[in-house]
Amino acid sequence: MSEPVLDISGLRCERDDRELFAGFDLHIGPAEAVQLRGPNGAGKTTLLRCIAGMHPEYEGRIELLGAPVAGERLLFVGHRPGISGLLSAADNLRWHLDLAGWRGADSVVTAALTRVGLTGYDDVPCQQLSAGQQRRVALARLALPTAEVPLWLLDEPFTALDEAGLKLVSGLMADRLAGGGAILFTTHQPAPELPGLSTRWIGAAA
Amino acid sequence: MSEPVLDISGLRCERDDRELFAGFDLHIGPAEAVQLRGPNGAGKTTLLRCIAGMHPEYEGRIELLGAPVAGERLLFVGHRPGISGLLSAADNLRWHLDLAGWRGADSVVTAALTRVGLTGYDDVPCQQLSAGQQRRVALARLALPTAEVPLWLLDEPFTALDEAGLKLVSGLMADRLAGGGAILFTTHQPAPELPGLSTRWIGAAA
Amino acid sequence: MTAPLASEPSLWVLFRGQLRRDLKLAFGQPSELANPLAFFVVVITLFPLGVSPEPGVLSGMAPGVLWIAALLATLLGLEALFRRDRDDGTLEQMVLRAQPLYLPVVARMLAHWMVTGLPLTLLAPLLGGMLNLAPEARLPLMLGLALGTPVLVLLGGVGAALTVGLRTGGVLLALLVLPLFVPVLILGVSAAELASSGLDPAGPLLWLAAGASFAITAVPFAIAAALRIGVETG
Amino acid sequence: MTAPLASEPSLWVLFRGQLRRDLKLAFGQPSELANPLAFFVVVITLFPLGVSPEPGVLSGMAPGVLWIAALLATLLGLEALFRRDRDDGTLEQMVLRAQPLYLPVVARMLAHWMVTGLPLTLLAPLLGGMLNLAPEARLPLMLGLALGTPVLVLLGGVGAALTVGLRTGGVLLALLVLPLFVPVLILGVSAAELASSGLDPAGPLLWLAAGASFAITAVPFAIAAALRIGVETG
Amino acid sequence: MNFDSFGEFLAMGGHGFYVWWSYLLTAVVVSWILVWPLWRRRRFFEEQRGRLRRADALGQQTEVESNAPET
Amino acid sequence: MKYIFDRLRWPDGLRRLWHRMGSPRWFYETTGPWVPWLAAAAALLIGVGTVWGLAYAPPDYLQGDSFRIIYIHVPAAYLAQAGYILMAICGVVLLVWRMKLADMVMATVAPIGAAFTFLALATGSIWGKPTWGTYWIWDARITSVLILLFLYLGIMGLRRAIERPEAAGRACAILAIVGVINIPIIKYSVDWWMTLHQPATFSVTSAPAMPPIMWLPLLLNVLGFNLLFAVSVIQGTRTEVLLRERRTRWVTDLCRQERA
Ligand code: HEM
Ligand SMILES: Nc1ncnc2c1ncn2[C@@H]1O[C@H](COP(=O)(O)OP(=O)(O)OP(=O)(O)O)[C@@H](O)[C@H]1O
Ligand SMILES: Nc1ncnc2c1ncn2[C@@H]1O[C@H](COP(=O)(O)OP(=O)(O)OP(=O)(O)O)[C@@H](O)[C@H]1O
Ligand SMILES: [Mg+2]
Ligand SMILES: [Mg+2]
Repeated sequence: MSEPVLDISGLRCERDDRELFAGFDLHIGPAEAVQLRGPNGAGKTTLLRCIAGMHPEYEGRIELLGAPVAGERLLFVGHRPGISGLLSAADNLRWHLDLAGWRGADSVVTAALTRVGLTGYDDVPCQQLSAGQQRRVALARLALPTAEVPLWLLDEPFTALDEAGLKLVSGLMADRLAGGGAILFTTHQPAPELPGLSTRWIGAAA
Repeated sequence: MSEPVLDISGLRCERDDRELFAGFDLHIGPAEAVQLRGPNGAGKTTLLRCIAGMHPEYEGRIELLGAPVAGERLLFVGHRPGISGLLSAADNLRWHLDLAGWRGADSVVTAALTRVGLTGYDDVPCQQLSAGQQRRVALARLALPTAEVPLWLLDEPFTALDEAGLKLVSGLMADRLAGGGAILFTTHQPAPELPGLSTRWIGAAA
Repeated sequence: MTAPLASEPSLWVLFRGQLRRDLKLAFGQPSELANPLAFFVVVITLFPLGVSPEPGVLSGMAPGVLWIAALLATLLGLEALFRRDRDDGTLEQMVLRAQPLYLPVVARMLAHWMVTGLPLTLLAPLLGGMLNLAPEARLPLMLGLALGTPVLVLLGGVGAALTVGLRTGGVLLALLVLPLFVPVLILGVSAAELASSGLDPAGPLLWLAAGASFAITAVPFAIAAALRIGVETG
Repeated sequence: MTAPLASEPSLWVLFRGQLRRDLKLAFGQPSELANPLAFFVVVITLFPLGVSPEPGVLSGMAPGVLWIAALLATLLGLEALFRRDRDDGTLEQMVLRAQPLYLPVVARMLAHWMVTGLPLTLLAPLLGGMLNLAPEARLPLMLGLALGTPVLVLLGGVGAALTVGLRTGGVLLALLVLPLFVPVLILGVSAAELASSGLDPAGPLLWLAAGASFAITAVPFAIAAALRIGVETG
Repeated sequence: MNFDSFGEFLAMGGHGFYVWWSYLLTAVVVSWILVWPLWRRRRFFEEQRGRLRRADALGQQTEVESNAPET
Repeated sequence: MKYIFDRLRWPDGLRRLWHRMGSPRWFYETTGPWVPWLAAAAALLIGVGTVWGLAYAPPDYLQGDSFRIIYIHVPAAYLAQAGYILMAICGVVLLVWRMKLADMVMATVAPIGAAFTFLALATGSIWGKPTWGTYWIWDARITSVLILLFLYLGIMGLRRAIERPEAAGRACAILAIVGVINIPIIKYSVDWWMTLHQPATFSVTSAPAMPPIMWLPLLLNVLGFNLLFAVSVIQGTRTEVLLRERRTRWVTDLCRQERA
């Protein structure tokens, strides 16, 4: 087995005096995708946030490519879209590029919006898009050049997407896997077909 | 055919100079459920909001039991949960009862939370619940006595729910149908088994 | 005493439910009741610091300062007054289900007043004392605040409801609302000033009372109408 | 000139991107540039109405009034400063990805200053004129505002970041932040008053300059640390 | 002794009101400061006792962080 | 700062002590026996000082007997400031070394310091009535103590408002540090500003040089109140330790012992 991208061992986390998981191990190698499954409230989101460094109250070891996790080396799409409803899709994506300090042309924004099937919607304030369209804007980040990081953490990415949207997004995920990235994602829906996909259950007793 | 609960004819609606639907007819009788389907941005949410009276810019006729639609005679659960994250589940539901001017004991709140599998979570601020648990709180409204209205409008109710949650909610829907109510709902996931369920497509070309 | 659902919905339950909810949101714990009180003392402190600590100067400014503190407190919470409810969809539910919408609107405004106008009115003697307000002006000032702050809150509510769905929150809202506040400010200040020069403050106070009763009955309708529009947009 | 991704991320792009975004959010249309200006004129009008319209009294109060208006304007937008970003998840992304977080924080504060401190500074001569401010005090007042308002915005930012995830927003925030504003208020006012009594205002202005340079370098770190905490809670 | 009689001591040369008010206030605040942590501590033990009793009654091991770090 | 601290060559014993001090359990067990002794000493000092001050010290030649308020006013005013500084130091320790104990001390000091600040204000303004003829005046020192009270209230409010104790601790630490930088600035700016307007009439600083019979009880009371403060903080922190560590074995065992 090649060196894992994400390496978690002995992770333990509790919330409100309830233990969510303990002794949790997970190793994801390059070009591997893991679907995290478990009932509502099992701790899937909490686990992703621990990995992303946004939930520091855990015990155990989390390493990304052998080093402590740094926000710039992963891409996190959470329950909250990370998209401002007052700005247009293009402005939102442009800002995501800027955040990574990315010097480059605006054309990649248009390209990303096209990849998620939003051609022509780039200058509408996101507030005025439908739920699925908003979700697509959030996921268009996966098609930006700044998404070429070792690890993607996607928390229920398929919410509100129709079948076409689901295909587009799983296509983006497959591309990333082909590029050697690792993906950890959650969904309650049937997972799409992806190469190197495995399933991991968490806290089966909610 | 019995007198329809919801009676829509010749409905036409546009947004941003784009026609979403036109000449749209829909009749839902008592104990009937209709799943509204269509790609992202087709106008499903817009249609539900037209019916609920929250999108007045349409042409055509919408009647509820032969009269113009009044908010108290329907139950609308939208993309936005209608639940305040700062209050506990019990407080939120209590408020929903109060809104309908319902005089009665608090025990129905506990009962409703139990029906959606949230026993013991009633005094946690909803902010501190997982995404699926929050969705369950929003849907616990379906189990309140004030939900006994002729029509339910549910916009993607199954979002974020696990399989158990999906069963609980479809159970609530089946109960309402058995009680003679009508349900119009949207979902991109496979619909649950319901008696008297039919599917209706909208704006197939997004 | 579980009433059957078919019974007439209770208006009192509707009003009380909304008020209870809003107060819970404003004061999670009883200890938070102290926050608005402390806030007013801090605001008052700015004036001796900014303008002049001399008792003579302060006592002349006192009514104006207290009233400006009232405007400020009303303005501060205004943007959040309906915005959060809109964002989480509870405003939608309120507009849909409350019958009449008038009642929860009144309850919401009452709750906002209990965080802003009420504590200020109660603190007015203390704050007046700190600012060397003439003793005979205390009662008229308190009465003026008691009558005028509800009007401020209601007028502010109209502004908040009108801008609930808009991007430009804070500044635009303040700009809409401040000019409406001016008459209240003038009447309230003049009541206190008349009293401190030994004259009868009844005139402006009566005007304030008239304004307050009109505002309480009429303005919630305007707020309700504005909220309906705000919900439609989204 | 599409740079390869492997190239060093550009700090300038990070800063400029955040600033551009925040200005877009503050001013959707250029016409909205007028709002903050109008706001200050309205606020300043309240004081002659509330306190005293006599030129003599006003001219003494003028620096204090302008400074209190500055505090008020800073406070008003504070609650929304990070709240909306937290609610829609963009704050999360900023904390995760911005490297260093310091830069977008500075950009955000700069944008807020451009809506509050900057217009006030530019308007100060006009507003001072309306309040009969002594002509020789105008320049020191403007300089004081130019140096002091950034400090207000930064200190306010700490409060806003600390309370970003909390229920009790407005009042607690004001309570946290107002005491910290006191030195700025005092120094700013005294510069103008020294000048209007014919003395040299350099002392307080130098202190303000020192404070501003310290605040600009150090306070964004505190804001960034507070934002990290705010994001964690979610 | 600076005062001739107890009455004079109470009067404090006409300033009795102020002096005694200050000392009374201090006594109240100081005792609150001292009593509050003790009261909280007692309530804590009572709560924990209740919890432990409940846990024992259920015949369960109380949840204990086995590997809680000591620092 | 932590970097420098860690690189310095501390004697081994000191280093070990520092690490042990980070342990709440160590604190709880070590300080337990101190409390009665400290409390007794505080009671003795305050008792002697107060009785002396109230009954035996001669009246002030200007203010008469009202000056006897000084024996509580000055210790309270002093502790009000010391408490805030202690809180800020704890804040630094918490942020730099992540020492949980520092957070517990910080949480305990806030209400106690606020109480002393309130006392200083209350006794001062009561004292003001006979000396200045008014309860309240916008004098420099008074104003800065009032602002100090708000800094305390802000920190307490913030801690209450944040649910997670971890996050609350760090947030309060940030605020305390920002505040403590401001305290001298506030103090000096207010001092300088208010005295610009208010020449010496109301100056609190020009206390007449007191004879020893007047300042000795003051000294006793200052020392006594310091010990009282210490007792209160230690007790409070011990309770805080129990509350926060309630799920660890040693606290559970302690509860079982209490029960027996
Ligand atoms: C609300 C009103 C007052 C407040 C907030 C206040 C505050 C203070 C403060 C902060 C100190 C300094 C303690 C230290 O050095 O650490 C102090 C000391 C003192 N105060 Fe007050 N004070 C007030 C009223 C008064 C009044 C009315 C008097 C009597 C005329 C007075 C007499 C003194 C004296 C004699 C000292 C000790 C001398 C010194 O350290 O400078 N204070 N007070
Ligand atoms: N902000 C919070 N504060 C405190 N507790 C929380 C918070 N968020 C979640 N929890 C608790 O942590 C547990 C796990 O939540 P989490 O969001 O990780 O679940 P999840 O597996 O993602 O569930 P879902 O499928 O519903 O998204 C839940 O029991 C919830 O009550
Ligand atoms: N607030 C709004 N203002 C203006 N246009 C809007 C607004 N909301 C939606 N639209 C537009 O109306 C169209 C229909 O949106 P709607 O939300 O009804 O779609 P939907 O069928 O519910 O899609 P989804 O499956 O993504 O939820 C979309 O093209 C969208 O751009
Ligand atoms: Mg989740
Ligand atoms: Mg939709």
